[in-house]
Amino acid sequence: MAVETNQMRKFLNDPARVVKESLAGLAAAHPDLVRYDAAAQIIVRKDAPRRGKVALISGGGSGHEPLHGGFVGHGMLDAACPGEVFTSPVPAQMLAATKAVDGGAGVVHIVKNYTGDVLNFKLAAGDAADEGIKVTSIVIDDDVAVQDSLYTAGRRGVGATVLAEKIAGAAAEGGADLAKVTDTVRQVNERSRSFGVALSSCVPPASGKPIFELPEGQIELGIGIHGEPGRKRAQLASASDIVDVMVEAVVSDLKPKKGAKVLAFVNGMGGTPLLELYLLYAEVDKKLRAAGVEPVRNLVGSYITSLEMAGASLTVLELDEDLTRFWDSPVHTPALRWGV
Amino acid sequence: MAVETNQMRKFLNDPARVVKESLAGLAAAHPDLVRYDAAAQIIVRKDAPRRGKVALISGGGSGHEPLHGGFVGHGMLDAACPGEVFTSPVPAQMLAATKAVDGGAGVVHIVKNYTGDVLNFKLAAGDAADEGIKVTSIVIDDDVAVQDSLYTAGRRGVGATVLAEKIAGAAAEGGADLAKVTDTVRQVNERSRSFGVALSSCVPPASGKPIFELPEGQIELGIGIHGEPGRKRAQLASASDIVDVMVEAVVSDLKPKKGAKVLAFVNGMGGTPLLELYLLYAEVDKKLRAAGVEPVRNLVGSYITSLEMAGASLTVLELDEDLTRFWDSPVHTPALRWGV
Amino acid sequence: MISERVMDAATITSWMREIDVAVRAEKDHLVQLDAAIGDGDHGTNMVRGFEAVVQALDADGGSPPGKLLILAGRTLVSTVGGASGPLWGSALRSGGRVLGDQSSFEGAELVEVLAAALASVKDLGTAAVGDKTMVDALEPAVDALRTRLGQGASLDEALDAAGAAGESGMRSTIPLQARKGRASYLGERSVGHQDPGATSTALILRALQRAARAT
Amino acid sequence: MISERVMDAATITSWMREIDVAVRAEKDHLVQLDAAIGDGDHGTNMVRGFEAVVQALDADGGSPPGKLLILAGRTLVSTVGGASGPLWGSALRSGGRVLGDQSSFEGAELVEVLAAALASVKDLGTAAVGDKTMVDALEPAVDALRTRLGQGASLDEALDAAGAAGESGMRSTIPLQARKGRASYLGERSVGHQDPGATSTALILRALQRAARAT
Ligand SMILES: Nc1ncnc2c1ncn2[C@@H]1O[C@H](COP(=O)(O)OP(=O)(O)O)[C@@H](O)[C@H]1O
Ligand SMILES: Nc1ncnc2c1ncn2[C@@H]1O[C@H](COP(=O)(O)OP(=O)(O)O)[C@@H](O)[C@H]1O
Ligand SMILES: [Mg+2]
Ligand SMILES: [Mg+2]
Ligand SMILES: [Mg+2]
Ligand SMILES: [Mg+2]
Repeated sequence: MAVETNQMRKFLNDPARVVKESLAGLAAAHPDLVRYDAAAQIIVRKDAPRRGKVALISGGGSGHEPLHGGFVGHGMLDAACPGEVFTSPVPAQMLAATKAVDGGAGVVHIVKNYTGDVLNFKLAAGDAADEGIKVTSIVIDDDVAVQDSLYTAGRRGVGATVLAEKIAGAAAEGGADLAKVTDTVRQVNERSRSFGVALSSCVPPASGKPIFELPEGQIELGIGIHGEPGRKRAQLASASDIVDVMVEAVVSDLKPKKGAKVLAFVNGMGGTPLLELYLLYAEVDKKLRAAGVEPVRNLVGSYITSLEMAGASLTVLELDEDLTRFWDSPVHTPALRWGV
Repeated sequence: MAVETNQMRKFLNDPARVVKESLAGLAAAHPDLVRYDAAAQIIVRKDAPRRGKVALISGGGSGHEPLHGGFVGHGMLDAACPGEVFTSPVPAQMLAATKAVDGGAGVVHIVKNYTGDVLNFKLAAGDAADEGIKVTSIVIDDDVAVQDSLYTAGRRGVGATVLAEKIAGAAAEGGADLAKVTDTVRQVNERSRSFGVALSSCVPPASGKPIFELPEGQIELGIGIHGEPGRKRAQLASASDIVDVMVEAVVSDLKPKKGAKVLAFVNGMGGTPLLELYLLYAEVDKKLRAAGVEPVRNLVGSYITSLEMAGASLTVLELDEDLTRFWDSPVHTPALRWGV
Repeated sequence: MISERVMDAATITSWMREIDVAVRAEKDHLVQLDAAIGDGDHGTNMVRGFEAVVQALDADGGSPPGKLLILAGRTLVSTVGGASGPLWGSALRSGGRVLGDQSSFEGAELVEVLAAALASVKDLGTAAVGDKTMVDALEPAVDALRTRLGQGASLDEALDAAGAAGESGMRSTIPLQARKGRASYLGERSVGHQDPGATSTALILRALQRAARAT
Repeated sequence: MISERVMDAATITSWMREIDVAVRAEKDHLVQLDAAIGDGDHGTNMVRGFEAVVQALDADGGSPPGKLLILAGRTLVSTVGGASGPLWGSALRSGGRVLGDQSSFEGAELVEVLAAALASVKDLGTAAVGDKTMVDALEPAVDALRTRLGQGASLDEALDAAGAAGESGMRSTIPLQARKGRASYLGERSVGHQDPGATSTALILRALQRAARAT
């Protein structure tokens, strides 16, 4: 029963069909929440379009699950456009998604800041405008590991994407208009900072090889979410020391108000057990308090991943009353659910 | 910032303190749901004991997170007793948990069928009886990979544990008495079967070495949840072929009624990305229907794991009206939440 | 002037076929280059795109060369994704627009086609020479083609010079620190690696030379 | 009879210390054996348990040997977990009960202690010789001790025979297919591996010989 193509510790049939088959499974598991438009390769909220509601869509390369397909549903995204693994989707997907969810109140594109995502969403927004749909686009760029936007493609969009989708999704569900929803995405992005580390790379199904090799006892600091190496490699340290680096990187850039209430998001990259993520959270909670901010909300789990990469990221969002209320609002998606 | 002890692609401070530090993190992240009794090393539902409510506790080795600590809360467990990684807890933990949650209506011990768990829970039940607490114990043994209980320690307890905790937890929350809650656990166990496969082993923090080495292109069939090798090793096949094996193993043993409504639980072992789990679910859904049963409920995700093992298991539970209603009832725990 | 060889729809089709063959042959190499400083998909992206382009052109019933370029560009945009999809897609569309409906074109017009393609890449991606992108291969190639044709070289000679300029531009990316695209996230760690997009661009330029020679 | 050497609380303390040293020295080996057919924690479990036993005995203020064994057993139960914790814990507790409050004991009573320990393991674990467990080492050792003492051997000679019988019982597990414990899940794949629990049992028996000799 061996197949030639499957020599890489992965459950798949044909590397070229991994994304499509997985999306079909997502829809089969959650028919009450989403439908899968296979021709357009998009995941659409079951009851879309909702007349008068501002719609949110996002998308990007696959391999970051549950992002984005797992966040389609009540109180979060109206559609997701998944590209091939680690490859941004094409404008046709975004246009199809935009048209599928537009309820007349406009559509917000949540775009992670990667050249591919930005360019493809830009072309799609142009196409959508040609069809008379009001579209706004917000680029998420919360990753403090990428320092200087003059000499780089700018900060990557990472953990804040999840928070923006949840929080702006709640605003939209609550009836906010296009300007308000757009501004909510922008606010979440502006008030969030992230930093990621990796203990291994990962194997994209198409190539079947790890993107890089990280010897045991080493850590990549300042990684993104594409299994790529980070800003620098160092000796693997204790969880406490690693969290020191993460908290310092995030807090020194965010510069939260003294005593600020924050949401602390400890995210797993896919191959890190929950046992370790909660151990990291214990350190994060302690060190954020020591840094003078108060984690009043948190999210711990693997929500924006790099396939089976071993690693974790910290995202800190400085909350205010509105953002807290939107965070607490009901959400019902395959991957995030409360209040319903 | 390197530490001598940390050479194994894991976030930790001291291998001997991994479990304790992780439990502290769980409690720090979910203070509204649980508290951590560090002296007894148990996770207890925040509002325990609840007068007049039958209480449920479970426990076992750590490394299976979110099981069991992540399932403590409204509508599920009242306490969890986590042992060291892959080592069953000691009777003192179970006794402390039993005393902490007893609301006078009795306590159900949900025990996975491993010699260590069974023996330690047996001693604990004796101790609890000595203290005048009504305790019933149900041993979960749903793993069809272990065939013959005359020549083995009997079937292992795997995926059905999660379902039993949820479903019996709902019964208890709804006011069922000790006999009814106990019987609900027993029913879930009797109507469930599981089968697991692995594409890699995992590294327990205490030893720092993989339990076994599985070359790429090979698969272990019939694994449990302790990173151990399975019943046999084979050439890695397509996801479709692997699911054929899983569905056949489970269905031929469960022998569900023609047209039976079932709950299909596709569980990740910790190191398998959601992308692949949903791809597996697509196959499972298709093949269960072809086998003449109807998956009317499902659960897809990493809920009973082996640290960062790459692998997956399938659990099928033949539902009836009661079990379906209990499954649908509200639950609010760190890892499973709906309806609240 | 010997450079006044005439190109037409068949040249475009043959160019796209040559690219398809070339990126397929170099797929693993492109993946490897992209794995070192990007995300390891550039080879797969280019193969997926040009496979679709060849299919689209095969299905086309006799459009003029400009329209074929536009069709190729649209196909890239709708199948590749990533950074390279919209960049090369827009490039070919812009290049195609230069030719309008004319059924054939000569060297001087080819310069305009490639110049428009380059302008489109720079406009969309805001990269300049030295940023360690495909622009480092494309811009010197366009310059070389224009210069050599202006000096009276044959089309083949000029395209050979363009190919060589593209390859040397490609190699010039090795010591550079990336300022655009994914590689820029690596900061100094991007130094010492050849840019995958510049590498595929060099392949695309050599494919053009072969296609024009075969016309 | 030379076997009438007298043992006391110091013998028990020294036995536990000897076990602590032995399982610490063999920890990695025990982990390796358990990784092959179990879950790789047996070495860690034994070390954690006997470290705690030694600490508990150190803190004890002059209890008689039987009470020390009970304390040791209770400590194992409350620190080890796994299968080996309750099994060895109950074993030592049952063994200790045989000695009641007496302050010293002789060879014949040691046989009863070990026989009670064995009975407790078999009762709790329902394993018989041949199931590939610690019983395969413990049962022949108890038999050998009883037999040799009955034949008039010295305590040291008899304990040496018990140690040898434990070791040969340990080796006898290699060709067996496990029918108890985790290794039984492996079915035929358990064949060809030495049982970790039988291996630590052999260590425990040799530790007893050293402790008794030192008395
Ligand atoms: N802003 C840009 N301008 C021009 N070329 C770019 C730009 N960003 C990236 N590139 C080119 O794209 C190449 C990467 O393409 P590809 O791997 O297909 O897309 P992605 O980076 O989205 O995975 C880079 O090697 C570089 O040559
Ligand atoms: N039912 C049983 N009866 C006797 N000994 C057993 C039984 N089950 C397991 N054992 C012994 O326990 C040993 C394993 O102990 P250990 O690794 O500490 O616990 P666990 O199997 O829970 O991880 C086995 O090698 C075997 O000798
Ligand atoms: Mg990419
Ligand atoms: Mg164990
Ligand atoms: Mg790339
Ligand atoms: Mg063990």
